[in-house]
Amino acid sequence: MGTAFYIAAAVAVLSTIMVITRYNIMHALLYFNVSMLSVAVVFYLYGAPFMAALELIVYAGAIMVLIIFFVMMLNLGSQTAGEERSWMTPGVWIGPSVLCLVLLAELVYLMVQPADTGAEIKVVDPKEVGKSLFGPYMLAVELAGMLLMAGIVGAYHLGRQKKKIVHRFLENSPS
Amino acid sequence: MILLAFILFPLAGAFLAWASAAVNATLPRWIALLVMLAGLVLAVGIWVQPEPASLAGADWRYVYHQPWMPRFGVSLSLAIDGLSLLMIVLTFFLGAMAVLVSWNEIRDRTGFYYFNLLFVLGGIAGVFLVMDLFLFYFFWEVMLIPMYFLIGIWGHGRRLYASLKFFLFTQAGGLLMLLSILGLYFVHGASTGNYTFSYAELLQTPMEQGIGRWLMLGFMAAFLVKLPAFPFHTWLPDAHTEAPTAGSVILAGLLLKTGAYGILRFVLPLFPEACHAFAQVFMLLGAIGILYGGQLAYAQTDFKRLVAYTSVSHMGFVLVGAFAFNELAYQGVVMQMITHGISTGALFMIAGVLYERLHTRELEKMGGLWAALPGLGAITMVFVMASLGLPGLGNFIAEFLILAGSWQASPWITVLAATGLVVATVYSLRIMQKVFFGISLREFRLKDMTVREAVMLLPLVIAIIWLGLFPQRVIDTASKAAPVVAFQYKDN
Amino acid sequence: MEWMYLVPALPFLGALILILFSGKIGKPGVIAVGCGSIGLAALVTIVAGWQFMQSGVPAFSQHLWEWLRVGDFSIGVNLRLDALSLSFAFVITFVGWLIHIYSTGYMSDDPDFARFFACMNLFVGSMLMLVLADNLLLMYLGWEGVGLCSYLLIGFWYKAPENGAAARKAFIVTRVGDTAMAIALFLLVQHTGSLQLSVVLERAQSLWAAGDPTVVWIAFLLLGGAVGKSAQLPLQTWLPDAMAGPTPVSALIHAATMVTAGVYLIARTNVIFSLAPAAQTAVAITGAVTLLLAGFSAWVQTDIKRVLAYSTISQIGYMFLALGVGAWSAAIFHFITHAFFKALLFLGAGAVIHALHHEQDMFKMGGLRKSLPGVFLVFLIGSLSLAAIPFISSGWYSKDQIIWLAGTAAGGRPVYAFAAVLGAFITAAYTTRMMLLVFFGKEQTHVHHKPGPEMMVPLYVLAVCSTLAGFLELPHTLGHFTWLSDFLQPVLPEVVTQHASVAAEWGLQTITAGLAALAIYITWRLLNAPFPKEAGAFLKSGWGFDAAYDVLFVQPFVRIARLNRKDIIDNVYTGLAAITRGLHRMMSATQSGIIRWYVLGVVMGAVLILSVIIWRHSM
Amino acid sequence: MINATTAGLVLAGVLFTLGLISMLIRRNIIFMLVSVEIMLNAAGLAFIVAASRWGQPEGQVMFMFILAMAAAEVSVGLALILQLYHQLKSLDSDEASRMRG
Repeated sequence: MGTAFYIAAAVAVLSTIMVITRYNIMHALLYFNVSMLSVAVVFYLYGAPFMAALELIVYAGAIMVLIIFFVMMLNLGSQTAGEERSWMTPGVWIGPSVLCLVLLAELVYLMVQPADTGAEIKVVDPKEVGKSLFGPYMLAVELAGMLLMAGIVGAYHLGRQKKKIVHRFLENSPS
Repeated sequence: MILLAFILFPLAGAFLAWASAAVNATLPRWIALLVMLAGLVLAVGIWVQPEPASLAGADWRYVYHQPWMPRFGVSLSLAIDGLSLLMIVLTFFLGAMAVLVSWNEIRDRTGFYYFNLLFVLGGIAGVFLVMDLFLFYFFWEVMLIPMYFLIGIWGHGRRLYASLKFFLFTQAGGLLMLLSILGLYFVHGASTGNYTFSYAELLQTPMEQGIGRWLMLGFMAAFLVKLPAFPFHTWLPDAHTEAPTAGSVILAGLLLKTGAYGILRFVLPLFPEACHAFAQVFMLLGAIGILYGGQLAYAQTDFKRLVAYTSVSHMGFVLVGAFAFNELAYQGVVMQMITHGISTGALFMIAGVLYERLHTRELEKMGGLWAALPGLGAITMVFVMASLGLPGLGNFIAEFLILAGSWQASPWITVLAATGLVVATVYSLRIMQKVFFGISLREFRLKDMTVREAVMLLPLVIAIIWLGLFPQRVIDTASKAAPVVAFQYKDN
Repeated sequence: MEWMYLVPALPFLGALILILFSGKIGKPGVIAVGCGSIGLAALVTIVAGWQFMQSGVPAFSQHLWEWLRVGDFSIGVNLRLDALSLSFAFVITFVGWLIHIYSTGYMSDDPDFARFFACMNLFVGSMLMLVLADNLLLMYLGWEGVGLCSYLLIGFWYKAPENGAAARKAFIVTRVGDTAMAIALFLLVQHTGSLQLSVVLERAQSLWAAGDPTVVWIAFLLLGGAVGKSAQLPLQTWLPDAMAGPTPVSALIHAATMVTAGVYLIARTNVIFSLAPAAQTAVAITGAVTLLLAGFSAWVQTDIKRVLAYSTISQIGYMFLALGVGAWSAAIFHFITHAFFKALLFLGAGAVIHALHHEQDMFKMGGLRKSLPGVFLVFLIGSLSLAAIPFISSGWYSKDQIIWLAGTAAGGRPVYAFAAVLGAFITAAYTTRMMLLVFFGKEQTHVHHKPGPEMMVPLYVLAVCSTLAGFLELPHTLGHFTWLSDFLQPVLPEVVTQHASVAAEWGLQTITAGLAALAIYITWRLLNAPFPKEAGAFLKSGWGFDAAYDVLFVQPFVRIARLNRKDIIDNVYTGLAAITRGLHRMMSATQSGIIRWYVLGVVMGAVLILSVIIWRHSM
Repeated sequence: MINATTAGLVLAGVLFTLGLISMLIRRNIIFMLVSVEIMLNAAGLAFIVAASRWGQPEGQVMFMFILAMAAAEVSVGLALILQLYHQLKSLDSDEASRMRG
């Protein structure tokens, strides 16, 4: 494994740790973006350049930006930081952390166990991916499309705010 | 047809009473009383009638048979013999008393109350008459649910707790019995190819020893709970204490008897081998119940609770006698079923009468009532003495026959059970002392018995004395229904 | 004799009328019904007895109706008149009638006059049922019936809790004995298939050899019933407390009739006891020990009725001793004389108590010789009988016979005779003490009202009877007149004596009389001598039996009852319910709605599953 | 030296665990949403690693599905959070533990 992987991995882990320890949500989200970028590097190193690109575009680009705009819209940044700080006492986080670390230890133990030797990184062509997407996984793609459609409709429906809250000047209107 | 009338009278009367409440709130009680008296007249009519000569050799006096679901071997099959007849007479007799007891006690929702009362009685009559195990289970449940309402709606303080406990206990036992009924159905069907619930055909079911024992225990689970026998008795004090007076009378006088009846009618003839195998165990349970119930009765301070525990004690005798397998004990068991129904029912009525006057059931708050209520005191004395088994009253005949019979089966258990007579003396006399004797806490200005109370208590006094002096009539009636199969069974 | 059923029926009828119509007939009506029915019963008894004696048949029985029949086992409501039951029935009706008459005076102020007579009549009826029954089950009916009446009458003044306690004690203690007797009946049913007396006794002789374990068991269990009813060791403790009842009750039930039911039972079943020598010896020993223990207790009592109660226990001890040695008719003889003189003493004591406004403590009496001369006279006659003063008292004839036969009868032993003589000495001592304390010395309580004729006439009649009754039997030394034992011959076997001689009997009589005189002298001299306090208290409490039973039986039962008031078995079921409820609460606590808990659950599940996988993997 | 597949999977495991920890210790709903994203991302990484181990396209296909799902989830999730925020005036997830309108 190359140095590049280790650097990217270290950046990913560190930035994720920063994500989960920040009180200010904006900081956390920015760290999460960093984490995502370094994961994209890892993808690239594992012979999946197209996926790395998607990671950047969709995850780091679209999804994160959506959340960031959402937070900015509600204007939460510094306002909830104090609240977050008061919730985050050692009593709260030590127990779950230990439990999760046990889980991690078990996972790692199992991953290391088989000692698989003959493994080299094989590059998978995006073309292959495309072929199988629209070949055997056609149905799944269509389902994913429906999922996204449902997401859009759902988001629209749920996100539609009552008029009297948003448009205060229309409060007295009959509708 | 006459047999169907015994079941349909109360059931039809139940709906009629419910509907009539809309017209007048006092109408349901008259309907209920009339229905009960009509049934009583009918039943006594059959009883006093000499047995038809043509039936002299047959087991059943009347039989009614109508196929219902032939595909599953279920039929509407009713039959009456001496044992059933006695139980039916008792049912309608105590049923009439129960109506009289509730005359003024129940003031709200009278229509629904008498509906439930009559429905319970109809279910009980059904249990005593049906000769089809499927229907038997049906009526077993029919009498359970209205009783649940009677306790749960018109009961005293902890009525919900008591009614739920009653329901859970009996239901648990009943479900085990259902399993056994189905087991018997399939065992019989598998060995003979004839799948039927008919009692007469199931009688000669060949079965393996192990299966027979398990099926018997399933039946016994229901009957022991209902009886109630020693470790399963704890629902009874709560149910008795919290139930309205009529509910207690029916519980003690009739519902408990269905357990005893079930043992005599179903368990002994169907599973003679298994009964002999477990006889000692059940007799011991009965004897323990006698002593344990007596001890608890002595410890109580609530009148109805005390009487409830005496029921546990007295029904222990039934268990001892039923598994002694001889005619003496069998006749004693039948007598005990009747006399306990009368004497304990009467004690509950007296508790109700006292409650109407004093608004308490606490023995500690009574005392010295003889001066105020001499008539009631004398009647109470009769039933207290019946409860401790004074000769000349019916209970003595029952207990003597049971013990004399069980002595031949198991002397040591009989000695244990006979010790119960001493314990019975201890707790029975305590009732008199606490209620009627001793110092009165305040000047009671109470009315002695009203006419209605005299009308409902005096027949019971006469009945218990009649049973004590002239029991032969009952013995003759019951003798043919004895489960002879179980008596004659011999271990190989 | 055809009217024999009237003997028990009349008192029952009287009781029924008194219960149902007590409010309507008024006091004169109550007296008429109460005394009249018993008087008629006495009359019928005498007539029937006369006819019976004329007829010469050994036994006459009357079938009323079939009580119960199950298979081959059949019991009828049958009455049986023979010499034994006639003797008892005569005493019961006659003495009962006198006591009824007496009671009209004694109870005249009581508001519950009618209830008293109803219970008394019920008692007389039950007692007659007991002695006239021709089968053991009917006898058991009477046996329990008299127990009930005893309970009702001891607790007659129900307002005082201690009276109720005494009444319940009497019922419960005798019930212990009754249960033993019931078990004896079960054994008899099992082995002889019947409870008819004639059948049972006949079959017993063919079924069992002497000393057969079964028959010994039966005899011991019957003895259990007898000691309960007759207040013998070890069930004697109820009788002294039973004195809580009105005095006529004590006279009738707890002196003359009911307490001798045990004697009747053993005499009735003498065949069984003859077949069981061990049980018969036990009867004798019970009697001997009881008569001594009760005699000593009587010696230190302060309550006049308790003196008489212990004296009754002691005298019945004599009867048991007689039965135990095989002197059956001697026991019956003593029963008859005792019924007269003890009823006389109780009624006399009642007259004194009545006159002194319900004062029962002898130390608060005294000097009543002058103020109540009539009572003094009859009480003296009774006391002479009790103390067995030779020649002039009936008690001497009967007791002397027992003392003599205790040593010489078939089952007799010198030690029994010694105990009987010692008992006679104590009897004389406590009788003298009672007489001196009550009627002599200085007057301490003023006499309120003197007893009227309705009380005095029965006393005089009883006084005459308790003098004359002794002449039914005369000892060898005085002409050997044996009318009573001849009369009882068909029922009770003749007494077999061994190495007996008239000279020895003379000697024994002299010794007894001398000891009685000595006892009177000593008591007179040492009346107020100090007595060791602890010993006195111990004797007064009846040798600590009450305390022992309290610790052994009553306290444990009450303690268990107190501990187990809520039914521990119920805890199993409520425990089951509590476990279910607890599980429910635990389960529903996990459904908190807080997502993090759910995630935590998922994590824990994952950890668990992976642990299992790893564990399996490393195996 | 540890081989590539193992290294990648361990990295995925670490990231997943971190997301899980965050999920467990946060009460802010937006943080929880982010934690879910972290875990989804880690899962995607595992798929990519597996795809490169076997040289098969299926792993990457799965990643694309995950991506689509994450996008839908975030859009719906944010809309829900918006509603909750208006209802409860708070982002505390514990506030939403009762099923009350």
